[in-house]
Amino acid sequence: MNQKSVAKLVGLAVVAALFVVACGGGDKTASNAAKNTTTTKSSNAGKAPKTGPGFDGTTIKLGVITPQSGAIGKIVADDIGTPMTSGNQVYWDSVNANGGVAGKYKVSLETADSQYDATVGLQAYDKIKNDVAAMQQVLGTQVLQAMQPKLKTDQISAGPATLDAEWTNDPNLFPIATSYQLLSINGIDYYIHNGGSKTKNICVLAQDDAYGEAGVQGANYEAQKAGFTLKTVQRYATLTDKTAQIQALKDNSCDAVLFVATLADTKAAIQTAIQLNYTARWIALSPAWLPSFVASSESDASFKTYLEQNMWVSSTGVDWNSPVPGYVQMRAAIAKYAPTQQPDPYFAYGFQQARAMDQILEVAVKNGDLSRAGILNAINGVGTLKFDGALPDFFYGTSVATRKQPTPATIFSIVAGVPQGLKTLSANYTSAAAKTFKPAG
Amino acid sequence: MASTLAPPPAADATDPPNRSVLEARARREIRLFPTPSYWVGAAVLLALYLVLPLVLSDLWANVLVLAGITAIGGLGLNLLTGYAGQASLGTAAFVGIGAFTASYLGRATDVNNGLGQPFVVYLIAAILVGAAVGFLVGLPALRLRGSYLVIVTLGFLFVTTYVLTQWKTVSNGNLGAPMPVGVQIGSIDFTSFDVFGMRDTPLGRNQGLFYLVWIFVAITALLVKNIVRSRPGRALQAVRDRDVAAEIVGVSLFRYKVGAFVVSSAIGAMAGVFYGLYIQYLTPNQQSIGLTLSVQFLAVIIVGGIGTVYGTVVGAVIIGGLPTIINEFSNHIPYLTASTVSAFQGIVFALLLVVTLLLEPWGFAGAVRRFKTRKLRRTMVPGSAGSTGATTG
Amino acid sequence: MTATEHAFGSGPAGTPPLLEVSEVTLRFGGVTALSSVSFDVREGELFAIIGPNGAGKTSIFNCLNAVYRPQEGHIRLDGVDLVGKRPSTTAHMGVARTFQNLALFKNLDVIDNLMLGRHHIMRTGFLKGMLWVGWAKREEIRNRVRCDEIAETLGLTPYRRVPVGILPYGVQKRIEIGRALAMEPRLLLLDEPVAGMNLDETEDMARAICQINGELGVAMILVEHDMHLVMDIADRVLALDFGVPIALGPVDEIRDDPRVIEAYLGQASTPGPGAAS
Amino acid sequence: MVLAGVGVVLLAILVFLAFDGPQKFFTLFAAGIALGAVYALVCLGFVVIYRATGIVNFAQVGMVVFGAFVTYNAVYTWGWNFWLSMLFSAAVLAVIGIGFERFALRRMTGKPIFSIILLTIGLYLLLQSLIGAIWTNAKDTIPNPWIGKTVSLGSVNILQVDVVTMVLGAAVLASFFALFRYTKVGLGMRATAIDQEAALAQGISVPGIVALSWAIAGAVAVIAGTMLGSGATPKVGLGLGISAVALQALPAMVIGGLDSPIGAVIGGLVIGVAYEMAVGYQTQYIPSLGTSGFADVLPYLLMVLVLLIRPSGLFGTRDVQRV
Repeated sequence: MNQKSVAKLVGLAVVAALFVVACGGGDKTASNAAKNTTTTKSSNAGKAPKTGPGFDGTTIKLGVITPQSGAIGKIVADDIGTPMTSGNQVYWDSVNANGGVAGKYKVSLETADSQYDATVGLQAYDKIKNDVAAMQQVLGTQVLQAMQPKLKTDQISAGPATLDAEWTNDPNLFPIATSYQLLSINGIDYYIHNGGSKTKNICVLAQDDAYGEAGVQGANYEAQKAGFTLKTVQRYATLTDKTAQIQALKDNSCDAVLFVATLADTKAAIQTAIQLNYTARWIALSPAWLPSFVASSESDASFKTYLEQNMWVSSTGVDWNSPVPGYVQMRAAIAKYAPTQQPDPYFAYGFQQARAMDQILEVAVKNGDLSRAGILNAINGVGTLKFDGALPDFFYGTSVATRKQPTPATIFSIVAGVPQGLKTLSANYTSAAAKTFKPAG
Repeated sequence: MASTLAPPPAADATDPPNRSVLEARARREIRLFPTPSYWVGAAVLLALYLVLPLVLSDLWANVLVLAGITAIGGLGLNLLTGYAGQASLGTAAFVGIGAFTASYLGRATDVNNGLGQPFVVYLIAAILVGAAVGFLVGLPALRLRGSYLVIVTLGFLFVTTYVLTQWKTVSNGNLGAPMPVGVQIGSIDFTSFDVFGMRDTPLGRNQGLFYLVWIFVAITALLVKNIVRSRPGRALQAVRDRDVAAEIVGVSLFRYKVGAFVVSSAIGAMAGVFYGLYIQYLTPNQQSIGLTLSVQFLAVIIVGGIGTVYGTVVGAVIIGGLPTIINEFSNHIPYLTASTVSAFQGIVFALLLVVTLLLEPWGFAGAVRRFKTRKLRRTMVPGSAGSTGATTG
Repeated sequence: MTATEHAFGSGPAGTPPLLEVSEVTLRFGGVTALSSVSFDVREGELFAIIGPNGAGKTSIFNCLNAVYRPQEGHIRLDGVDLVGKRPSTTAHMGVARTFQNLALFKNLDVIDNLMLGRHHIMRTGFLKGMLWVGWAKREEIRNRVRCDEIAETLGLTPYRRVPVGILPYGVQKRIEIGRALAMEPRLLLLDEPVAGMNLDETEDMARAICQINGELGVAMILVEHDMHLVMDIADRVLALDFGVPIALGPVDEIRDDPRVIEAYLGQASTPGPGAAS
Repeated sequence: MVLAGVGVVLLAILVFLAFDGPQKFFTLFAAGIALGAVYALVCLGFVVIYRATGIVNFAQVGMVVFGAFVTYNAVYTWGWNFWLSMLFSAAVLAVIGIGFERFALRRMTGKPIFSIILLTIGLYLLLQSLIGAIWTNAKDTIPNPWIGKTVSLGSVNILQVDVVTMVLGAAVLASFFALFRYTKVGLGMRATAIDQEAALAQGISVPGIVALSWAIAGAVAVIAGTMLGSGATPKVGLGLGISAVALQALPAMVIGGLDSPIGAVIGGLVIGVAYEMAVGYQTQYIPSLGTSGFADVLPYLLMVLVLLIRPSGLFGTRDVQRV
């Protein structure tokens, strides 16, 4: 190849490049989103809602970013992600059977695998974002944190599948349930007024990460408001030996332990307590609980007994067989669309999360705008998210500033044989401290 | 072999080596683009660089941005491992160090006590911090070889995540820290790149980052290439091939082993800055900046080619693109369900690594070089058929 | 042999020696590898060290290169003690070496191996190298030309860009000499340069050694099994036996020294041309 | 000398802590020994391969996890007896080990050491990914005879499964000793470890020895993996937590000396005890080091300390540098 033809080729390439620049490809959705914002205000009710990515005028497509596979992702998927997504799906199946949102717009879910990894999660997001109007579910704190700036840019709303209090402050997110901090506050407070007292030794055993911090923050707040000091706060790195921490709890004669763990560590912690002959009132936050701990036949008998005798779970919601309308509806939907579904707290969460999305979409339809910006606006028009007793109602008001996190937690005891292994001790329990708690900005 | 040492000048039939002829040849040989085909290649790459972000979907732009970041870090690691022969599992640590330095300096002052500095400042700072830490890590390398060094760098990786987690001012501890948001150089905002007003709407963040990251891939590749084609690069390779002999010809092991760590760590930290910009929020733990990430970098240089510059970039694109390709085509691969995709990706990744090491230990570039050497040997060295191949060793 | 006369002429008695080794003792654990070895090498001299296997010849080279650190004694090059220095420093001070079993950088091509010989002469570091244009490029070209000249002298030009690992043994030997020459040494250490060579090759190599010594005036220490070669070209000889110096002096004296003869007859192989090491 | 000093200081710290609160101390000490036994078992597998080939074999980590799952499969899915399952798994992993050697590692002779190490990392990742593809729905523990059972030693309770681990660790060490000392094969293995070429010259079948070493490493990996999967301390159960524990054993191996079986066991115990002590006392005495995580890096810090004093570890053979 001689010099002349090389020069020709280079020239051609550059010309081609400039041509494409002028014609434009790339991120069309950003431009659509931008255009949509400008026209949102002029829309009015009654007419067909404005379309946008993920809404073609008949079907609303929602995204689910959840682990489906991966080294850690698989475990999270099996125990949490899969039942939660199934909860989303069963809810929408029942709504679609009645015509869909506002009786006419069917909803479909598009799931992308995050492998419980922020990098993969971002790619999952980029993969489906152009197809969806909003994110029904984003699971995993690190995955969601990496996604937050993009949600803002793309004007996409998302349902967080973790209970960090900070989600309340993000206008793109619509949390639905009591935060970890409040679960801690209420859990300890319930103990003080039911069997324990302020003079007992109250301690914390927490995972050393963001979730653990949230639990400890709540415990500190409750201690300050109720007027006692935490005897000791023990932390552990996930999947490490907990002998030293449990021994410390024992040495401090802790009567009650707020247990801020995930289900990966619950068994090891309790087995260590049994090994060290240590008995206390364990108040576990909901992520530490898995129904199969007491359901499966091969589980270790001493472990089961210990849980039944010593553990409470501070969570939200009610007994699986509760007569509240929210659960009646859920059980009916399960019977119809997922008859094999076992009672599962994460399924219930996913079901209610879809219910919240439904309420937001209804508002969007009423506003005549099912574009992303329209859905984002609808969050502020929903007023209060209502769950018919399945969860405490969540006051949203007109902006993130007016959102008020629900304060009640439900305290369960553990009973093998009942659905989810959970039996309500006190439904929707709210402590004095919980009413004044404000999540840090 | 015939007469070895310079025979008497009169007996020499050919012309004596003429200085200017030799000089011209030297000039030709050390050129970056010695033949026209290299220029064509460069032009094609330039065209691709300009065009790709305009036509790529967000997903593929994302994948290529990440591949570019891996290429930068991989270039640094290749200098250390491929050229200087010092195996390290610590690359992810430098990515973390770079990312958090950038975060602390670059995030806004009202976000976790950030310092709100511009891109150029936090980029340079991260490079300097990476170089300084690299110096400290390089010191033990003077005494440790092979397996020991691998384990010590693994330990360094764990220590780094620990220190970062404890240093709450910088990393915000367990909660993690947001990375700097905007990237502005002069008046160009790479997160919303408007191609000099030629489009009615600016490009997306992924596409903007593509332009930013890949220009740095090119700069890094050029700098690394310059190092390896000049005196320090030869010294590094000498250390790799025979360290005691290298020392005897005058190569200071201290300067070059530690130097390799310094340069490679600085480049790793630079990759970290871009990783931060890409991921936007980072928590200092094993999951985000751990062994998996380090192995990823090693895989890039193995698959692309140990001890080559362009191979590293090719390797980064292969390793970066493969999972997404598998994911995109997972519907067409029988027996592959949503829950086994990542296991399948893992198997393909591991097999790629193992098979490359077994069949083509010098990776993609090795295959290319093997082809070239075969030609070379045929023309240059008759009678050396029994000797070992150039690409083994 | 003209080289012999030349070498004698260039080292007038009275001037201080280039290299002065005094009372060097080297031990590994309980084994004494060198015991009180003393000798000196004058400017331009061709000095040889002989002795049976395990006599400690290579150990001396390793001490001169600061690879080993003798427990006792001094090694002075131009009055500067080499004991305790880094090996790379000895290169800077003008010591070059070829190895008994070859120590080339086999993944690099011939020119790069020669260029490594010029490492201590060149100045481009990481930063200048990174920037390339200007200084680094000029230095590179300048030294490359010099290496090409050396390659030409040694008949290595056809293999310039071939990785040395795939080249035949004899060529590799020459590359090693070329690398040592590229270092522009004042003292060249040759460790069995003709080991494994046939008669023709040996003669070529001998001619080369004399030429380097004679025309370039480089002082040399030659460690060699081939007694004929040593006797032909060396100026003075040190004979070692199990680390102990047994004789030191001009070739003629050593040839007839009874202790040397005994040490050599003590071992099975008779020294002679072409004796394999 | 320096090493003895460090040892005395560490011992003094232990004695001080023992008097500070005996109950806590001995509980932690017992946990540390239990943890150490697991590390020791993992390290013994590393050591066998290091002696035969001179590389740190990361594939061992994968073999440990994979071995646990194979045992699980036999016990849970096929309902086999626990010991029989473990034996079966040991056979499977021995075959995998020999396969790795025959089809992968053997082809790498003479390649740069980092390439070989990277190959073993590749094999580790391969095994780990295979687990994800094969056992998509595994339980969290291998059913075993000791679930929830403890034995009391004074006031200290020890899990029975930990006792079994310690006994198995001791048994493996003893059989290594017997093998190396009293059998011809063992003699060959020792010769190979010292100098492969010389061993070859003596008529020892080095390839055979290397293959055998891989088989042994596979079998030892199964013991480590199975006990971890059965809930031995640190109670990670059956899952990828096992590979995290196995990786944690690397510093123990360096501390003991890469080629010394007794070093592996002592290194393992040192790291195990140091780990538990760090978790138990660091937040109390040196709170500035953070709420957790220090214990995880302590093994590596100890390792660097030992390397500074003795570059070949406590019991390792010194590496001779050649020109």
